[in-house]
Amino acid sequence: MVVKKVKVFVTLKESVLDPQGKAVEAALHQLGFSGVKDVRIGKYIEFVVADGADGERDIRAMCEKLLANTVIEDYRYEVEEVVSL
Amino acid sequence: MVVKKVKVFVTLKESVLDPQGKAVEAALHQLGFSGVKDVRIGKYIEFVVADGADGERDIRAMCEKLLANTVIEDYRYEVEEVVSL
Amino acid sequence: MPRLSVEPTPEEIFRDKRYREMGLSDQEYERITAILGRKPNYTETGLFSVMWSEHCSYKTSKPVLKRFPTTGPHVLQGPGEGAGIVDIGDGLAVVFKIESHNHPSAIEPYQGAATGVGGIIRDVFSMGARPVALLNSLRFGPLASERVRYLLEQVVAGIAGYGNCVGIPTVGGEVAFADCYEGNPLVNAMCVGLIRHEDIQVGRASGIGNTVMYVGAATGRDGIHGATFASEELTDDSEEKRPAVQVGDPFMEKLLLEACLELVRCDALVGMQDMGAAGLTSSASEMASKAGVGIEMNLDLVPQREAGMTPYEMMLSESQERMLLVVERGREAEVQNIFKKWGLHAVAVGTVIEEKVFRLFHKGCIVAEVPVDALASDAPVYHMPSKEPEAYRSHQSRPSWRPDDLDPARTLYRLLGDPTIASKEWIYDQYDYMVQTNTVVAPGSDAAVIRIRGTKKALALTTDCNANYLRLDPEVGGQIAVAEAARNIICSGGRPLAVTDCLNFGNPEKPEVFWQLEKAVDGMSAACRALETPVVSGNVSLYNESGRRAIDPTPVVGMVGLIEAPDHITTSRVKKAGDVLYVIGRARGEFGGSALQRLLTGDVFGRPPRLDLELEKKRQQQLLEEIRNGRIQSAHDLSEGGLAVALCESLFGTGLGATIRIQGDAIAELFDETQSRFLVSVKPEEAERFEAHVADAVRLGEVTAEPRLIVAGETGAFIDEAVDRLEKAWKGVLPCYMDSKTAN
Amino acid sequence: MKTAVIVFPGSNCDADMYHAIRDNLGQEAEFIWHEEKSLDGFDAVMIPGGFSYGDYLRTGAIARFSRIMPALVQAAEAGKPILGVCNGFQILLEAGLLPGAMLRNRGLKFICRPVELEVVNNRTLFTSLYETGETITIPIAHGEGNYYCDETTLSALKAAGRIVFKYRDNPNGSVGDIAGIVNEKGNVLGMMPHPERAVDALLGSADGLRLFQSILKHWRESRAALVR
Ligand SMILES: Nc1ncnc2c1ncn2[C@@H]1O[C@H](COP(=O)(O)OP(=O)(O)O)[C@@H](O)[C@H]1O
Ligand SMILES: [Mg+2]
Repeated sequence: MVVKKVKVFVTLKESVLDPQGKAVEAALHQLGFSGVKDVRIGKYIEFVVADGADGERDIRAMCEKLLANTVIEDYRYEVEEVVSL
Repeated sequence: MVVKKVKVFVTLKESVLDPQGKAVEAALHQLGFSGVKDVRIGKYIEFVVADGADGERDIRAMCEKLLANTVIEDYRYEVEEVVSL
Repeated sequence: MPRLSVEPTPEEIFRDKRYREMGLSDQEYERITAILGRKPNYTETGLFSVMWSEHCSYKTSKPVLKRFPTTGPHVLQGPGEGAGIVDIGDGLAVVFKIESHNHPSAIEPYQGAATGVGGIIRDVFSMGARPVALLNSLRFGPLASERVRYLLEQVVAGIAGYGNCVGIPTVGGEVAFADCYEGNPLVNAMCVGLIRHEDIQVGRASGIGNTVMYVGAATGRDGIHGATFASEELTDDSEEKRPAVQVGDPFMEKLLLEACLELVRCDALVGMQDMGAAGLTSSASEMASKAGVGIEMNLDLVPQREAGMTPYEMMLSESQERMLLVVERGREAEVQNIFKKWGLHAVAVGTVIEEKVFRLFHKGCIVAEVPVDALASDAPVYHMPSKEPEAYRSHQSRPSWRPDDLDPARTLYRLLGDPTIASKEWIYDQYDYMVQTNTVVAPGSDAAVIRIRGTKKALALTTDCNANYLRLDPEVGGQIAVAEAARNIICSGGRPLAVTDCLNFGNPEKPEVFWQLEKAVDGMSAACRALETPVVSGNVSLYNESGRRAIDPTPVVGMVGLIEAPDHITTSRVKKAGDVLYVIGRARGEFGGSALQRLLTGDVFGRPPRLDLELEKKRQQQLLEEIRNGRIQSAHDLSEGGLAVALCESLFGTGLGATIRIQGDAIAELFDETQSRFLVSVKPEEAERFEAHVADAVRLGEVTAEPRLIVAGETGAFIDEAVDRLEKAWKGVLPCYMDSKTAN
Repeated sequence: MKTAVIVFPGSNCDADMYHAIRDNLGQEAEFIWHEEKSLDGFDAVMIPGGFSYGDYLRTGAIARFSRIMPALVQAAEAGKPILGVCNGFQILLEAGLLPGAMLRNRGLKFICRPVELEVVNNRTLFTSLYETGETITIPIAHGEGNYYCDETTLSALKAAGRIVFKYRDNPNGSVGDIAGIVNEKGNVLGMMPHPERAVDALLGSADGLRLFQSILKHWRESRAALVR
């Protein structure tokens, strides 16, 4: 059977302050990695879907409805590989 | 100046329970996306570093020390693009 | 990921002594062969190894635990079940237990602490009780270490993450910092529940032919051999040996909790037990053994999270949020319906059988068959050699220590800056201590107080242990731990009811450590008898060592008290200017094991303070009577740091001050740690009657509207400080350590 | 007044809300399981705090797809008072009944403590028994109460008097110190602090009780108006 592996990346919109990213950035500096900047923390969601006609549309719908909150987040996805099991 | 954009993906190890993934999978099914399975939720971290000699080693160190909890998480990263500002 | 490694045959297990890597000794292996009349296979060896581990069998601590007093007119359930139960009248009972999760927390502090909380909650609701409060007792190395700060931060986050989500308020606890815990932190969690007498459940598998059902999370390969891991010292390769770390799912726990409490009211339920250490193995074999029956289980039916799990893996997994039920045959559907509402599946996995064996099937074959009692009740018991340590001798013979001249004000600031004494607000602010809206006294006083809805009563809850004293003299230290817990209950207006204890010690195979265990238990037992607080539940955590260094003996005492009426509820904070301050009991100049000694010398040595249990009891009773008579405005026991620290704690947050005059040896009065002392404030119009009743009370001075602490001795004032400056120093300690860094 | 307290899997302040209404306000309350489809017959709806669906993915994200939600939207449109507290507020945001979103607290830690709030607007059905500008003490208990909305929304909220409560000393980083907002119509209030935890002086504060009393007063008045 052919399935798709979907990878979704959800990140805070640029205009939204990312308190976690800021904390991690400060911690990295403290650890001596002083060259690091613009740290942003988001979500990485992986799943598998049975290959179907509506693939892309479904994935977008999942993101819009549930996986991302478009008030504060952007998302993008990759349908990276088609594996057969 | 040349900088690197780093993208780190942190995921739970395979044998480690992912309660979030399970809850999201159930929710997706309820929304009618019944073909979805194996949902796993991880972190996606982006940052920028000044291009330096020790780039790769530093990134690995950051992941090991801070970005991932290697007791339960795996990580991988991409140094995706070299941008000049 | 399917594992390809082939299990060794019974012959190989014997020949290559493979049982040793599971923690079984040669003698134990021989005993198993004798019981079975053959060599055990791999799965069976695994079953024995976990069930005979110290963590499950208490094989070395059992003889010592027998010394605890465990009965009393109000005890409904003593040690041996998921949790102890004590009657509190009105048809209600309080259910409680404490448990350690030390080793998991050393490896993965967030999940280790979280799953510790999850486990103790299940112990309580598996009895049929609704959990109403959580407490915890924590020990870490010095905060100067970055690793220690990381551990503290993550442990607290883990406790918060779990308890907050399940919706049980974390209302109290204690934290101390000392070198001996650097490589081996202690994370003990206590849960308290309420139950109506008729709802009490026991973990029994009665009724031949009844159905064994599995509910909750699916079984994964996590935590395999966790019980064995908990029964060994932490070494450098602990990281490697570590079983796959268990991740807690508090949401699942909440669903399980609600479903199980609904199930308790359904009479199809025969018995219920949570799958804690040694998961399916211990829950099934213990339930069968207690009921004098056997259990057959078909492992193909066990919900599995990963593909290709072997019987060994399933039986030894310690995946969280799972329960085992025994249900009347034919009524499985009723049970399933209850769980379905909560989105959970209850799956029939086995049957209660007459023959007292534990028999497991997998893919049509019998994969294990062992007598249930051999696993559960008949595990070996060891009487370990015990030897008085050198160090004890030398502490006993040391001349008593007292500080040279010191500046009292400066000393007070330094004591307030000791992380063990400093405000724990940074910690408890992260705990939802108010959910369920019963928390009358939140963290920050002596004991926490929660009201019992529908009655006039309230519960006072505390955990205590000053290991500095135990290090010098485990017997006296053990007594003090119990007495101090009782003082905290008394100061809150409650009558101490009973104790749950968590015995955190080093490797008991060392005669000196075993001696400490014996002595501590003797001391605790004596105090429990004197104060009429039987031990109704508890937990033992041995092998707390790293780098061959054992922790100080740390038997944490969790105590529950009953407050009869809302107006008995008392806090440690002073209430009103003009109230009279008293200290009950005079200082005897005892500095051994004190916070001051540690501060000034960097060590503790000599003899700890003496404890006179008669006197303790008398003062506790008198104080409680005075509280009930409505004469006491505030009450606070003197503990670490002595009277000076207690005065500060009673003033902080009130906007008030105090002016007091010390008679006699001011340094001893202010800073020593003589036992059985209390700081109280009394309404002026009641002062005379109070003095008449409490003969040991010494008038100190009074509460003032001006927020200054003024302490004068016979030769003039030697502390004159603004209370808010003192408070800032005390409050700033943990934030200063913790918020300046931030890893992860 | 008959009040529905909606229960989601993972709600954990449902009983607290229920008791506040029954024992302290003295009105009828009933738990409504998230799989129900109707809220008919209820005069007000409470969405309690807790961790619906474990707060997995995002707070409130999964709960907003519950079966009860269409009925909730209907009740909102019908002008019934709806109060979402903490997780309830988060659910209202995810469901789009209120604007904005929640971020993690600025300090990244869960915070539980009583805080001082300013009553910014007492001309709502939820706050009529407070004074505008009054300071009240109500506990918070959340890890993600850092309210966010864009500039335009913020100005609109301000202009329309829809910011109902503000923190005196912002604990979590919320935009404009916002602790609670109402919808345009004024009948849906979302707030992070827990008024149901402040209904009994024995537990530290009774300042939250007037919020429930305000709802009751509104209900009585509108019923009287109907009868007239
Ligand atoms: N780990 C903790 N969790 C919750 N509350 C804590 C914790 N540690 C300390 N506290 C609270 O802080 C207060 C002071 O603790 P402690 O110094 O141990 O008091 P005492 O000496 O009276 O036992 C108590 O109310 C206690 O419940
Ligand atoms: Mg105390």
